[in-house]
Amino acid sequence: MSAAVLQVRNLCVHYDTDAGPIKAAENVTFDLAKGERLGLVGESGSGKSTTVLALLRMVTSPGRIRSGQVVVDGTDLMQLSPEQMRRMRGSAVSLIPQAAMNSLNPVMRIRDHFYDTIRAHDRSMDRRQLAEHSAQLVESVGLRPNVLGMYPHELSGGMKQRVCIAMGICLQPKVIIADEPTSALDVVVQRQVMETLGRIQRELDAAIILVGHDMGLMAQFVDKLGIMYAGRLVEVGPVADVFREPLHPYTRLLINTLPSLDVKAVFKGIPGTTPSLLNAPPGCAFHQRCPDASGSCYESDHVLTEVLPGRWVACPCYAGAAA
Amino acid sequence: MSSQFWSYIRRNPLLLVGVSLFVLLFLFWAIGPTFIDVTKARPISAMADLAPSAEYPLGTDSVGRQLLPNLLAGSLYTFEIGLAAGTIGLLVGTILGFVAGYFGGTVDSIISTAADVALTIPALAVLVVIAAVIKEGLNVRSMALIVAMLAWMRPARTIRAQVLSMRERPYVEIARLSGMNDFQIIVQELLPNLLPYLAASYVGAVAAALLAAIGLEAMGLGPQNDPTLGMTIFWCNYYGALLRGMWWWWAPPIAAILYVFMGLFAISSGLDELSNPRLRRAR
Amino acid sequence: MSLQYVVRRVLLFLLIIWVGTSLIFFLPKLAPNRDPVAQRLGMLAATGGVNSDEIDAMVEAYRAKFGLDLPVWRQYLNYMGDMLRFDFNYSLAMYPATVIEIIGRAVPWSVGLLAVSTFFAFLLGSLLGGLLGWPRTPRIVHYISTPFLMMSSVPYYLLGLIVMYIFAFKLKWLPLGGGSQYGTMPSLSWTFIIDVVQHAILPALSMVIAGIGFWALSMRGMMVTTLGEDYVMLAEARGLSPRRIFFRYAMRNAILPQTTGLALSAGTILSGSLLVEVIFRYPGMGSVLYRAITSFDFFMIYGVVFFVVLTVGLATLMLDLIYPFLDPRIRYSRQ
Amino acid sequence: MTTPLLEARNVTKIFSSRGSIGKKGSVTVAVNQASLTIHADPPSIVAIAGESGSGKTTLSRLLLGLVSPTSGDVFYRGRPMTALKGDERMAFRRDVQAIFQDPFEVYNPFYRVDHALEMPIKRFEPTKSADERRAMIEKALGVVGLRVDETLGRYPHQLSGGQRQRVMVARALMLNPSIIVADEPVSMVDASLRATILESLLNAHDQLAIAIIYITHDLTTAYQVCTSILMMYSGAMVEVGNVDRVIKDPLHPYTQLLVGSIPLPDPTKRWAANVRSATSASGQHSTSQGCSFAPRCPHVMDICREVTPPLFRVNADRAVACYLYRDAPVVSPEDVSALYIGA
Repeated sequence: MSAAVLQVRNLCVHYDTDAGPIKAAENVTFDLAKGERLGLVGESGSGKSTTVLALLRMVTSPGRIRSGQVVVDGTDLMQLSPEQMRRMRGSAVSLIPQAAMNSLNPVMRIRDHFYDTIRAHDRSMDRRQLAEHSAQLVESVGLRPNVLGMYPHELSGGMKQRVCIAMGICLQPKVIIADEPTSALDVVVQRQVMETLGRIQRELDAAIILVGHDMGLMAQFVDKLGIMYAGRLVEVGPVADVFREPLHPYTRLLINTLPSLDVKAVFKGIPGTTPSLLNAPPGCAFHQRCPDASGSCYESDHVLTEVLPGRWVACPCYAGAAA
Repeated sequence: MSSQFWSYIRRNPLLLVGVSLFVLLFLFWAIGPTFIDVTKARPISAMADLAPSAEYPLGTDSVGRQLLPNLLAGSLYTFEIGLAAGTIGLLVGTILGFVAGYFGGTVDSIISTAADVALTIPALAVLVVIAAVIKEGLNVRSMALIVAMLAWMRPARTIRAQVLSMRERPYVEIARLSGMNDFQIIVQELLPNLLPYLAASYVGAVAAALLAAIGLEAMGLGPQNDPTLGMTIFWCNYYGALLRGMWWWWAPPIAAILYVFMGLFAISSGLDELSNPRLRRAR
Repeated sequence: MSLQYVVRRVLLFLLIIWVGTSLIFFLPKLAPNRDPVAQRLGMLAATGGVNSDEIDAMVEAYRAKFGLDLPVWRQYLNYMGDMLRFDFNYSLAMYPATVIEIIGRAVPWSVGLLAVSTFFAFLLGSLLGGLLGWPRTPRIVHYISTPFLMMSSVPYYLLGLIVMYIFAFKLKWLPLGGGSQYGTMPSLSWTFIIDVVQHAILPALSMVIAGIGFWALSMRGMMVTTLGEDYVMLAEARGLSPRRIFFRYAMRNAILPQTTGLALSAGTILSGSLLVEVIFRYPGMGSVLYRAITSFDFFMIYGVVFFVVLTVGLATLMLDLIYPFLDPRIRYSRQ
Repeated sequence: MTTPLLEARNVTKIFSSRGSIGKKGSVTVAVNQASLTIHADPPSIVAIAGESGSGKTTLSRLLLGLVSPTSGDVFYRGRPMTALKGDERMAFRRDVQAIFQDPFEVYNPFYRVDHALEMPIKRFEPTKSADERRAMIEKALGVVGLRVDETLGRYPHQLSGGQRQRVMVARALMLNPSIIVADEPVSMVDASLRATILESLLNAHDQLAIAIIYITHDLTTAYQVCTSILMMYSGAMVEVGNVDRVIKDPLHPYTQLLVGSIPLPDPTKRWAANVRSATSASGQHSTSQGCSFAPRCPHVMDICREVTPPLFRVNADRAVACYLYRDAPVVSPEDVSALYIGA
């Protein structure tokens, strides 16, 4: 595999509460190659949003990044000063947000959002250059340049999301984090926005992390899939392989729950509920709901291990294969 | 429940401070009259213009009122006016707010516009007209009624806005599907959630009523024969107490008013935290 | 900004003026002892004095317009006609000066004091509130601002008495009251301007100190809400500097509801400033009103009240018409 | 034929925000001339599908009597909803129940979850004692697979989203209604917990003979749960019929677009890059005349912009409101239900 543009190692984020720390993300580890599309999927409380914030070093009190490395193109973000980190945001790692409805300042024209973003990193452009560059950007996401003169409330949800995509790529970032970019959109618009995002990402050859809960969207878009459960990454692998032959019991059950247009009136859920991340019991976080749980699952947490080429899983069922 | 209450109070010291200030004040009013002869608050109860002494702990004013009894009676009268006016204002405002917010339509338009207009016209201006006409007949009770007439708008506005946002909540629809009628929905579903807002509005209404009452009195438009705090300030101004260096005359009523307002401020800040769902949910 | 918006706002303004003026007419009618104005006029006529002929003429004119033999609606029409022409009759206490003359002299003082102190209170208060709601603000600012926040609940004029005692009576740094040195004539000379400013400092100070806390409190609340918005989070993710986020994204948006608050509080602020004027014997409408009340000068009281309603009505109208320029969501809504 | 349980006849709902002082009013046609019939015997199980703004939620609220139509009528067991008073109205309220989208907002945050379950019994069966109420509640919770000790006595925020929604299902079932209107019941529930909720809805239909209206934007779950489907676009019904036929072989250009945009959870069946049959809805508003999909439609004809298409009966169990099928006979609103009853 080519050199990873993003390496995340043992990222731990805790939220301090009176009752003790909430381990929102525990030992999150993965690599991302140039131009690769990673899907980070999980249900509510799985730690995917916390991970996104941690990658941008934007976790706020009472949360804090306890340990770990986030290496972008050889630079460990955790070692940077606040000002250096600010310069990395948007230029090395950019974010395409979840709620595009409210992600733009309602009292600023679209144009000024672009100018602000560019000027925060590069003061060399004059107004004309800024205007030209911004116009190119909005055209690249399929909008007309007159959008630049509008205010956010004059745009539809899909148009706002395109503006956010254009803004996310205006500094040609190496890694784009798209946090449920289409969760507020209808399926038709969702498809169009995702196709735009995919095209742009290919043109830039940037790596992308698509965060979400919609397995359908993941199947349509990503190359590699990471499954999160209770703050841990439990399985990572090529998307086709994961869907065809899920390794972790949670992944297997999750894929079983997905409705399809092939079978009717058969419903398979996962019994039980997600464990509390506060004072979590020892052992694998999934052991209470796992049909295959055995001895060691009740005692110690499992580390994400490569059990087959390119396929990582945190489950002892495959411990033998790793050896 | 009570242990929850105490743990909450400990986390919200402002509320505790405010409540304690008022407990002390109530004690002063309750126990004060056994040591202090309130009738001595009338003019010519003593020599005029005396500085504080053992006999007259807060001195006397230019017409011979003893100022300690004056303070005791005055603070009580003033607070009575504020409390009565605030209560009436909140009651009327809450009912109007609920009606406007819940039923909407024309009723809402009328009530909202009336509140907006009444809020824009300075209360003091209207009160001045009323009070000037019936100046001789003013006493503590009529004062409270006059002030109450213009204390309903802010509660009406806040409650209306709250009801408006709550009316569309799914739990109200569930209540309707559960066979509840409008009255039951208002009382059982909406009102409990508004309690923190009502409490905060109450404090605000009392403070606003006090402010209006004291303001009117400072202009001389108050009970001419009752030594309320505002009237005392009027007399200070009238007799030039400040320029004559009679600090014992003007300082105590100011201190008393500051005390009451600080207490109300502390309580309302505390309640603010209570009614802010973001802070409450964090628990 | 749609024409409809302007029309509606102007209609609201007219409604306010109409309601305010009508209240001045009808409220005294509710008084138990018939017409206090007529009583007062009768008293003046009885005492006579230098101008007894003119006073008799005035009483006659009043009776012709508002006599009890006239039906109320006629009296009301006469009254509204007078008000629309700004004809508030003579001052009963300072005859033969007319009410409008006296008010005309007082208005500039009041408006000057009110505008300057409200401007500074709003500006400084909003800035302080913004800082208090901003997580990066050093703790020291919180400690320093606490007294201001507590002072927000205190009536202006009480602060006025306190600052007057300290700075004018004890320390003698500034004049005790009035609008300018006694006996000076208004002119555009530096000495006069400095004199006026010196006299205005204490009344303005008492209004600004209390005002800062008030605006800071509401701004802090708005700031916390604004900082929770997605666009602030995204601004940080876009790599914007904290300074830029503070001013362009947080303050800029939190100030909008503050402006609405300013319009809503205009009446309270004006009432407070009238009382401050009384305390400082400042030659504005507050002092005029105070003198009118103590001397039962009813025409004067009604005239001042009318002007107070007019001032507040105009101020809110102006703020409402400016608001769309601050908030594009209103400016461009559904064109 | 028996009297239908619920019937909407040519209902239109227009929302006009009457401008208060300083605000301009606006007009939205949420539901446009929609007709729909639901039978209790045999109980219907129908999906109303569409995107946001299609009017599906407003239609459901019309059927629940939570809003009243601007024109047209809604009938409950043959009686116009507006005529229901007193006991009749209470009977209707009990008989027609609902489950809403947001499983948190349906709870009054002031009360424990018990309140949501006790309140309807107190209102509908005031003679029941506290013990009898408790027994009813416990039974209903058991039906949806919830443990009493894990549910009762808690505040809504102490339960998980899935638990909260199951309590709402229990609440609806407890009242023995003839119909449950489920408005996006699983769209805010985690994937792993959706199955239980959909399953209990389907069980209610199969075993308790409760009619179901399933309102959703998600065609895959509509396909799984229901036998018939009503597709809505911009307040109007565009395609009606058997769910297998509508989804496997969509006829209306809009349905085709929607089905083609479903992100299937199968990496081997990715969106075909070239099938882009319609332009995006870039904010243009539908005109009052003609088919509201015309501005986006790849097959648009002149007539589409002029006259609103009626439903054409393409075959025994399907009707489409599109002039591409104008050779087929027109279905009158009263006959629409025949397309999806007993199918």
